[in-house]
Amino acid sequence: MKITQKIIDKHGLKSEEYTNIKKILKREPNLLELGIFSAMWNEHCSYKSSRKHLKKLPTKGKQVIQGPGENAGVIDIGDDDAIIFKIESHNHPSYIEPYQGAATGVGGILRDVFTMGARPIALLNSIHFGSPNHFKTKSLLNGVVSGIGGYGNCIGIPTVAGETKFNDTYNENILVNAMAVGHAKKNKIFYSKAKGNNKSVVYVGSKTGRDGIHGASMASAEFDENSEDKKPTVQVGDPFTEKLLMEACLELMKDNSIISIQDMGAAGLTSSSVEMASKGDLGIELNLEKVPCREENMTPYEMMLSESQERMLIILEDGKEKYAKSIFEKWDLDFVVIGKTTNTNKLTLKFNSETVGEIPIDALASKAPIYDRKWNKKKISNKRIKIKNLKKIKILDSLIKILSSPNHSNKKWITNQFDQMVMCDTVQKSGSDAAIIRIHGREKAIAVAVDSSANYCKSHPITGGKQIVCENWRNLISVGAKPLAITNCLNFGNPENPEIMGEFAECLMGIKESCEYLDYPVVSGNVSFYNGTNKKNISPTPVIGGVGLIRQFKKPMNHHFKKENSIIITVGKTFGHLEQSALYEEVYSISDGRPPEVNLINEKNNGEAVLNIINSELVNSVHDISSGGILVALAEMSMESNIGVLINKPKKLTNQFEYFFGEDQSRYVLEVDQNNLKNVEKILKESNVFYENIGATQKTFFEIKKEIKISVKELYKANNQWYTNY
Amino acid sequence: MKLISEKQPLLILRKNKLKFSVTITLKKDVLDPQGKVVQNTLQNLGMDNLKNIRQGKYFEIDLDDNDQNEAKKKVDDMCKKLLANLIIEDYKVEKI
Amino acid sequence: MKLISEKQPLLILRKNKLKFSVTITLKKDVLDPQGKVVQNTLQNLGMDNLKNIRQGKYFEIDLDDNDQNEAKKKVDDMCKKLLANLIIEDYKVEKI
Amino acid sequence: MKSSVIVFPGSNCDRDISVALEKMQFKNQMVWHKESKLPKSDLIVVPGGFSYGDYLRSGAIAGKSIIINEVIKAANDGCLVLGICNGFQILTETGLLKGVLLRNENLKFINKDINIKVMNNETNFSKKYKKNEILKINIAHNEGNYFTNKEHLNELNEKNLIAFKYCNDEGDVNEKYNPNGSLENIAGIYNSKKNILGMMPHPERMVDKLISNTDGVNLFSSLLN
Ligand SMILES: Nc1ncnc2c1ncn2[C@@H]1O[C@H](COP(=O)(O)OP(=O)(O)O)[C@@H](O)[C@H]1O
Ligand SMILES: [Mg+2]
Repeated sequence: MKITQKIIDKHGLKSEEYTNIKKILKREPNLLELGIFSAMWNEHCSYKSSRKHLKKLPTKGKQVIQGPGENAGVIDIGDDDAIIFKIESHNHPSYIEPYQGAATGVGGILRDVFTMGARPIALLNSIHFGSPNHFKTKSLLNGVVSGIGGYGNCIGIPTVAGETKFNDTYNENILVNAMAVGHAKKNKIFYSKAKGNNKSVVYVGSKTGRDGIHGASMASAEFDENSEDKKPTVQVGDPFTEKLLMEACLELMKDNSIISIQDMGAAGLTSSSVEMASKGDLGIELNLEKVPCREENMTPYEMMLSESQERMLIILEDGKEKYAKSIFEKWDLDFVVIGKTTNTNKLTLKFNSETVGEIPIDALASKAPIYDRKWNKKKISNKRIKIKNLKKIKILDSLIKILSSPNHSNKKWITNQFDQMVMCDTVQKSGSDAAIIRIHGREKAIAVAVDSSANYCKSHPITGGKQIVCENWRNLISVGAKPLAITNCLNFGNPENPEIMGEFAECLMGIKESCEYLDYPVVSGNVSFYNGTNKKNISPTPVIGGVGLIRQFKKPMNHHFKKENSIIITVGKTFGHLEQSALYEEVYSISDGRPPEVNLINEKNNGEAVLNIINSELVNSVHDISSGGILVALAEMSMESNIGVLINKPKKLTNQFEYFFGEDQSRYVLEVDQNNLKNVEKILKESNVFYENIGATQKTFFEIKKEIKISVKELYKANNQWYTNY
Repeated sequence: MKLISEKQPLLILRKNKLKFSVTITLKKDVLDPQGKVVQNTLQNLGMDNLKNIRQGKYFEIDLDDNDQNEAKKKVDDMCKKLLANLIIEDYKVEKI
Repeated sequence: MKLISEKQPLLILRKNKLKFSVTITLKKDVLDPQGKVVQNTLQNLGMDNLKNIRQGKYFEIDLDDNDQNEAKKKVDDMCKKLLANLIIEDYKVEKI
Repeated sequence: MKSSVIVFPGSNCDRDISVALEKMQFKNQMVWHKESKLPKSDLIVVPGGFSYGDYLRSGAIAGKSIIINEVIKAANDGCLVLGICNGFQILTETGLLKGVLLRNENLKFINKDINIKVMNNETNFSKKYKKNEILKINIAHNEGNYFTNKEHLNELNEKNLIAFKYCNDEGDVNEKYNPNGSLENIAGIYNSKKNILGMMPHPERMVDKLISNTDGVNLFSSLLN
């Protein structure tokens, strides 16, 4: 087949890129080769727009065993235990087919984690939908939630935390990010780097079908009116087969048979084989007629680009084929030697002994294009919105309005659809600042949380980037964990647009600054560009997934008030920043103000002091203060336990709204027993931390002296009805 | 009921329950994990001649309507709006 | 292929793929929560004439067999052995 | 006390139940579904999970496995058999327990802690509980909506074969506290000889204070003697 301009366009390759391909090959590619280039040079695989900026992120630290570049990041949690984790997007497929898109998103990220030798122990997700009034939102929400649950529940890994947000910026492009966390032995970690010439390359797992051919290109193409035509690229997930694949791989990994292993994710067989060869500085030869196929008459092109799920590629030590095969057969999975490593540094594709394609490996990997895309600094508006100029409202009405909004409503409707307890190590389920998972059979545990803040990032990308890392850090601190490292999923619009590229570059600057200061390195991640439709891009939405360690696990720390008559302390200074806040957004529909400043010195100092207090067992409950300010934080603590509060009116600040709803950073609420108060204050003073004693817990009523009084039950009602009524 | 005309009393008076069946099947190249497992199980149970099974959905729908064509259109609409996911499924409506 | 007899070459030479459909429906007195929810959803979408929906399963089964009656019996057997739960479900086999 | 846990492809509470059994001092063995012999055991557990993906109908395909014939034989010989969640579904598919588990009424997977009431505390599975004791136990299922015919329902009631019913904190059994639409709030049943118990809630998730409570402990300790 002659390669025409139309074919090139269809493959999403720019004409410079095509010229470059011809130069590398010193000839015209055939269709198969063109397809392979298009998959590998695609944004999704090559990170061509983002790589330059990603390189600046801090990725090292004492706790890091493996940073970005492998299937997932690996950190050290002491003894001989390692935690392996990563987050990934599945935005575009989920918009087209929410159930299967979300399900296969979970399946994909799980493979990234168990490929490295980890048994997955927790799943998280970050899901963003358009306005609840948009006609598609309800079915997308339903489909995505049941898809995430459908996969995780079936495979038997608890889904323990996440975030769910609504904003009309996602009307035409929802976000579905899934994160998986696994546990492995430090000396039993598996990598994708091939080693040795003439080793068997083995295909295991499901058969190859015509699923998602060009899915990777789809994930990097903007939606337009014709996106409905891209339908057939959506894959159907098979969690049952994945469970078998996972058990089979983990069983084989007990032995020393595997040289390297790689899941077939985006761009399937192509990217997995190229990556293994590239990392090992080798070539690879595949006999495509041996690939197990689901459909008749599949072509080499289809086999190489299929994105059928639940498949892996393994390079085996000599003589291990029989043993390995017996394991996969036990689990009723395909196991076929489809090729071998070579020292030609080429990807050689044969079909019935005829060579049907040959491409130098480095052309697909290290020589893939990298762009230094133009980017513009964000113009920050100086507009100040003062509460004085706004129409009069009441504190209680505002609180109720926030608590009953979709973004702040209780998420039980969602989390009850996820099995959170399977594996019996979930010490703390969804609903708190972070979930806690015990390491099986040990006394230690990890804490996990995901966070994002598109509004903050939109109005001030650097501060927004800084803030989400800090918020995530704070959420882990709040449950008594020492934050160790993060993974990040960067959801942005079209990188060819300098404004969008600017948002990307600046958000990363912010992320970098926080990560460096907090010694909270990035060990894995994923970039999703081209989120948006018809030139309307989504707000920048980097999502941070963090993992922390609880070394000596005694009892879970959370934000549920435990007792009446304990003292309530806020840690960190309240200035009353409202310009970008839940109050403004939910009550006044203003969402373009500047986000609160992030002071990293205070962040670290306050956090470490709180962690110290938790570790000293001086506190009953802890909650970070985030969206909605002090009042929403207190309400959340009350609603979990039906214990009320009696709060004193602030003295110095004139404006109560600023005090109670302000979103200044680095703050926490602590519930402290009377008799621990002295010791807590001592730690706070010694650490130079600003704190205020603002009141006490009491029976059943949520009260600010001489200002509001309402029963906690009523707050609970307001907070728990949106989803069921939607 | 006020609109009954002399000419077609029967058509309207008869409580007009129309019944349709809808079968929904996965598109050809779409993976059918359920069908696959069912097929393996039956083969393991000794059903050798079995070549292929695909699983789908089935609905029986009762409508109160006078006009069969109209009604069929409505069922068609239901399929498009809710019952079938046209991205991965095909559907067929039949009067029963 | 050695066994082709003069009398019935066609029958054997023709690759004899027989195709059946199986529809499985819930018995009348069994609650159908899926159908009910689908029905409510459709009614909320404004489909007023809709009176009732029952959801079931559908299979398309390919057999390699020469004898259609024989084959149908086999499909029947599959239904009894696995596909349908006769406590709550009825099934129907058809040649397609 | 010797126990065997049957492992099907797709079982995923097999480890959880074996941890619980061992914690309670059972001598436990895992039995792979392709095996044709059961080790000698006093208790057979069919665990929760998604055997064969729950494709077709939950429990249907596991009900046709090789090992299940051995389970049926042992059960008929009076061996104690406990089916939890997917295990309950499998036992109904094999006919060891009557009735079926339909899709939850709200068509959603449900995971939460619910209250159940001990309806009969005179069996090998429940003698350590008090009559009408209220337990808080985790449920996690798509198909827990128990259904059976009238005659069988009468039998269940007359012969005291209902093991547990969903209720509220105070023990009220009421449609309002029925999480999945199950007939008469039934959460678990016995066969007529009371040597087989099928239940939707997960007692193995309730033996460790650190992650939940210990309301499941007495089920295992009842079995021990
Ligand atoms: N899609 C989801 N999946 C799992 N858990 C969720 C999901 N959405 C929200 N949650 C949980 O609900 C709780 C509240 O979420 P959020 O308000 O985002 O917490 P925070 O402000 O502490 O980050 C958290 O425990 C979170 O894990
Ligand atoms: Mg928080």
